[in-house]
Amino acid sequence: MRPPLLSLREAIATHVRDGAQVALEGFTHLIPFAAGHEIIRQRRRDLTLLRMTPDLIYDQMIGMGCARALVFSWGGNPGVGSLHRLRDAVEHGWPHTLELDEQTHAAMAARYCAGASGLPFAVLRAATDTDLRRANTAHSAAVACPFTGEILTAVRALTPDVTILHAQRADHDGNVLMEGIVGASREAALAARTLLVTVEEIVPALGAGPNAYVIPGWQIAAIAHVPGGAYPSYALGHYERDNRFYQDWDGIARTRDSFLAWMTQHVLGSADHAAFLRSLGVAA
Amino acid sequence: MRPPLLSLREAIATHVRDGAQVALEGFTHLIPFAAGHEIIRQRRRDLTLLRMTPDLIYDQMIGMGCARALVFSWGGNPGVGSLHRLRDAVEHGWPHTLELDEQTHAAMAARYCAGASGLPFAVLRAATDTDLRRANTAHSAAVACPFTGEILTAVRALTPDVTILHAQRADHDGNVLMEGIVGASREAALAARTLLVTVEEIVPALGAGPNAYVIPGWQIAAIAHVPGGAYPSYALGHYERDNRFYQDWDGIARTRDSFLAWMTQHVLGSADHAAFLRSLGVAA
Amino acid sequence: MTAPAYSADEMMTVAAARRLRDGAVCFVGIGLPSAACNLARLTHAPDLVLIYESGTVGTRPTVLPLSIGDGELASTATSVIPLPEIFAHYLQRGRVDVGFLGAAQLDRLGRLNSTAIGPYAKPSVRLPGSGGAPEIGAAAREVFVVMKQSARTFVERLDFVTTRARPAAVITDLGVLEPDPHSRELRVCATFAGVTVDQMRAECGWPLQAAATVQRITPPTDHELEVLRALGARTAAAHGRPVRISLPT
Amino acid sequence: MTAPAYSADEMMTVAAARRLRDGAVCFVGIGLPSAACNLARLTHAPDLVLIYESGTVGTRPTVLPLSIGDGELASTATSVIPLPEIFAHYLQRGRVDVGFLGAAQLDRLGRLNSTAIGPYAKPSVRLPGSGGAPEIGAAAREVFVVMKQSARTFVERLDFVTTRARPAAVITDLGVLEPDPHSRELRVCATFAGVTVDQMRAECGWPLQAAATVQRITPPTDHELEVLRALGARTAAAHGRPVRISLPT
Repeated sequence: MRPPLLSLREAIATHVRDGAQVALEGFTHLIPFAAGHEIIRQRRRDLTLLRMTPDLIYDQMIGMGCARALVFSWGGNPGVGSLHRLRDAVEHGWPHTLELDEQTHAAMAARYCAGASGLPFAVLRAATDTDLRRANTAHSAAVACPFTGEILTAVRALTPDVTILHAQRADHDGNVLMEGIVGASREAALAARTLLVTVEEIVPALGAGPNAYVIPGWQIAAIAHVPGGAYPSYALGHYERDNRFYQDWDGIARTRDSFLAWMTQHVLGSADHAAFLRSLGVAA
Repeated sequence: MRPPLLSLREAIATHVRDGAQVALEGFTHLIPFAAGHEIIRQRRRDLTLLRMTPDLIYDQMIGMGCARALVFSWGGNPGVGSLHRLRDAVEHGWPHTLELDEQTHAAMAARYCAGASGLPFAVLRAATDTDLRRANTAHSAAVACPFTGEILTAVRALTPDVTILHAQRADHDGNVLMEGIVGASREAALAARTLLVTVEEIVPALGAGPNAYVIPGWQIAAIAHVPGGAYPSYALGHYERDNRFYQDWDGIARTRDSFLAWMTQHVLGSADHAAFLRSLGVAA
Repeated sequence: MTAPAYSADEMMTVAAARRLRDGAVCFVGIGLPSAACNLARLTHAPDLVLIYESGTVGTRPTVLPLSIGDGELASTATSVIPLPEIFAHYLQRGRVDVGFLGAAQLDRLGRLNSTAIGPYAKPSVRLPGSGGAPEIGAAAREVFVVMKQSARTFVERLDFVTTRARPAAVITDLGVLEPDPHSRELRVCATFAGVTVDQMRAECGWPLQAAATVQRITPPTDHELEVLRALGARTAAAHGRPVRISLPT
Repeated sequence: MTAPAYSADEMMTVAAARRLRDGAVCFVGIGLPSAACNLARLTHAPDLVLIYESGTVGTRPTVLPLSIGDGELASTATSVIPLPEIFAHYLQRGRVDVGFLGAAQLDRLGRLNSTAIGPYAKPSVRLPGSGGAPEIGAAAREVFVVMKQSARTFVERLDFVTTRARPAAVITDLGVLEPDPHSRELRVCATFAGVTVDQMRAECGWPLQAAATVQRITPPTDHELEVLRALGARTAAAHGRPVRISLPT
C-alpha cells in the first residue's frame, strides 16, 4: 500500500496529537527540523519527546512549550555546549516543568531495539553502580542470565506513538532511502506505531545499492516532500551541517527573550519550511 | 592492522583446529564451499558445526566424518528435499553419531545476535509448547520481563571459535564487502573469536555505497583469494546459484558409495578449489 | 467426464493464491507457498508484499526461487536486510499478516511436524526441521497450510509437534479444510471440482468431519492457469541454465 | 624565560595523542579526544581505528567534526552502521581498546560527573548528561580522560556519579595524573614544561599526591604542532563555510 503524499502541515495535523509520545530521530544527520517546526506552529502540547540527543530541535520544542517529558541520553549542543532551553526547563521549570527519563546511549539504543523487535525489554551489560542508574529505576532493572547466572541490566522497550524521520528520497511507490549516518533511526522507525517521513526529493526510482537502508512504503503512514527539511542539520549528498548555525544558537537560546524573538520571527513567522529557510537567507 | 592474505590451505591449517566450534555461514548465498572442502581435505575431526541451514556443505562435511555435533535450525536441501548424509548420521550414526543442538530460525538468529553483542543470552518471543522446545532444554529457558511480568524465552549465546564467510571482494587494506543476501553472516562474524574470509576478488578500492556491509580488515584474522569459492552456492554479481547441481546432489548423496566416490573424485582428488571447479566442468 | 485441463497441484496453488488479499504482508516459504504468493501477485494482488526469511522484503521475482535465497529474490526486492531482523523486526514485531506453511505431518488441530518420524533421538526418518515455522505459526496474524493430503500425512497423532499453527485454512490437493469455530478441529469446508467429501475422508488419518455446507471451489480460470504456467516455464528455463565460472589466469 | 611556542591546549592534545599505539581501536568522543586521536593518526599511528558513536567505523576525517556525526565522518569511514550496533557489537562485545572521555567534574578515583551540578531533580547547572560514557568507562580495555584542570572541576566529592571510569591516565592542561597502583587514587606522574607539582596541587580540589618520580613531558615537536595546527586551520575553514540550499521552483 502506497503511503499518501501529504503536505507537512497535513501530515502533522493528522498524525501528531497532543499528549503523544513522539520520536524525531536522526543522529546529528537527517534531523527532521522542518517537522519539529511544524509541530511548534501547530502548538502541540504535552508531548513526550524521545531522542537520543535532543539537539536544537528539542531545545526549540521544549522552549516553545510543546513538551511534558523528555526521554534522552545526551542533551547538549554538540561541540558547542549547553542546550539553554532544555537547561531552563530543568533548572527553572520554564516554560513549565519537564519530566526526564534519562539513560546512557547504550541503554536508550537497546530500548529502541526492544521496541523494534516487539519485546517488552532489552538486555545489556550496563554500567550499574552510578547515580544515573539510581535516578532512573522505573525503566531499568537487574536480570540474571538463566545459563550463567551473570547479572545484567534489563531496560524497558520504547514504542513511540509516532516516529518522524527525514531522508534523502522517496520513490513513486513511497519507498524511502536513507544514506549515511542513521543513528537509531531504523530502530525508532520500527518501534513506532506510526511512521512519518519527510524527504529531500521524490524520484521515479531510488537507485540504491542492494543493501542500502530502504524503508518499504507500506510501513509509512505519510510522506511529505520538504527540501532542506533537515536544516541546520544536514542531508548527505544534498547539503552540509550548518556548524556555524549550531554555534550561533548558543547566543540565540541563551535568554528567553532572544529565543522567543528568534522563534517568533523565523519559525512562527514563516508559513512553511521554505519560508523559514528564506527568512535565514539559507535559501534564495 | 591489515589481515594477512593466505592461501586457503594455510588459512585453514592455521586457524581451524580439531574439536573447534566452526560456523560457515551465508544463507543460500555466499556459502563458503571452498573453505568447507579444504577442511575436508585437511581431515579435521570432532568439529561442532554451526549453520542455520547446513546445506550441501555440511552434508559433505558430516558425510566425510568432520563433525561431532551440529547446531542448526533447518537441515534440508532447499527446494529439493533431504540432506541424505545428515539423515544417515542422525538415523544410522554413519560415519559416526552426531549430536544435535536444534532450534528454530528465530532462536538461532537470536543466539548469534547475543554472541555478536557480548551477551550470554538473548530474549525472544518464541513458540514454547512444542516438542522442539522440549528437545532442546539445554540452550533455552523461560525468563520474565521485569516490567510487565510477561514470560519470554532466553536462548544461550553462540560464540564460534571460528567463523568463515565468503564475500565478493576485499581491498588492499583487507576490508571486505558483502552484497546481497547476508543471512546471519554479520552476526556469526561478530560473534566469533576468529574470522576467516574467502573472496571472489581483491581490488584497490571496494567502491561500496555509504551503508554497504563492509567488514573492517582489523576484525579479520586472514583472507584467502578464492574465485568461485561459493560454488554451487552463488556470489551476487559474479555467478548464479547452480540450482541443477543442488538437484543432482540428491542422487549423489543418496547412497554412501555414490557419495564417497564423488567426494573422492572431486574434492579429495582436487588439490584446490580451482581444480575442483575444473573437475566439474564449471570452470575451464 | 473428461479429465480437467489442470493438475491437482495447479488447483491447490490457485486456491491458495485466491486466499491472499491485495496489500497483505506475507511471510513466504519455499515451494507451493512461493508459487501461490507469486501467482496472487501476478493476478489479483499486485501490491502483495512478499517477505522471504533470507532477508528479502517486498521481492517481485520473475521466476520462482528454488531455494529461499536465490539471487532473483535479492535483485527484485525493495530491501535486503539481515536475517535476524526479518525475525525480530518483521515477524516478532507483528508486521506479518499471512504466514504460509507446509509440513510432513498435520493433525486435526492443524499442528505440524516437520522434524522427525519416529523418536527424535533415533528417528526412522529425519526431516529437515523447523526453520522459521514455529514462530511464523505463532506470530503471523493468519496462517495457511498448503500440503498434499493423504492418510499417511494427515494423521491422528503427530510423531513430533514442531509447530502449533492454528491455521485459518489448510489447502490440499483435494480441497480446503477450515477449523470448526468451536472445537477448532479441521473439517472439510470446500472441495475441488470432481472431488467428493468421501474422497477427502479416505485421504485423512482421523475421522474427518465436514461443514454443514461444503463449497465447491471454482476451477482455475484461463488467466490463472496461463500466468501460473508461464511462471513455471520461466522458472524451469532459469533453473536449467548451466553455471560457468571464469577463473583468473 | 620566554613563553612556550605552543598553548596548554596544544600540549594537552599532543600528550593525549602520544598515548595511542598504532592499530588500537579507539572510541572517540567529540572535542579534545577527537583532536588527539586524529593527531595520532596523522603522525605516529596511521592505522589507528577511530570509532565515533554515530556509527562511523574506521573514519579518517581530514577536518575535525564539530559534532559526533558530521558528514566528513561518514564520507571517510570504512563502514557506517546503525548506532545500536556500535554499542552492542563493538563496545559491549569487547572490540574497543581505548576510550577517551571528558567530563565536568572528576574525583580522586577518576569517577566522572557529566550530568548535573547540585541535586539531580533541581540542579543549579544541568549538564548534557552521560551519552556513551558510562559504558565506555566500563567496557573499553583502557580509558583516558582529557580535561582541563581546576580546583572547581577536580573535586573532593562529585555532585553526581555519571561514570566509573578507572582511567589509566588523566591528561590535563598542566600534566598527567595516573592512579596509584595500590590505592587507585590519581596522583601526578608527569608535568608539562614550565609546570610544577605545586601548581598542579593548586588546581585540584583534593590533596593531590605525586609519584616518587615525576616525569617531565617533552614539549610538542615541530612536526606534531604543524600537523595539529594544519588540522585546526582546515577545520576552521570548513566550519565557516556558509550553507546554501536550493529549493525547487
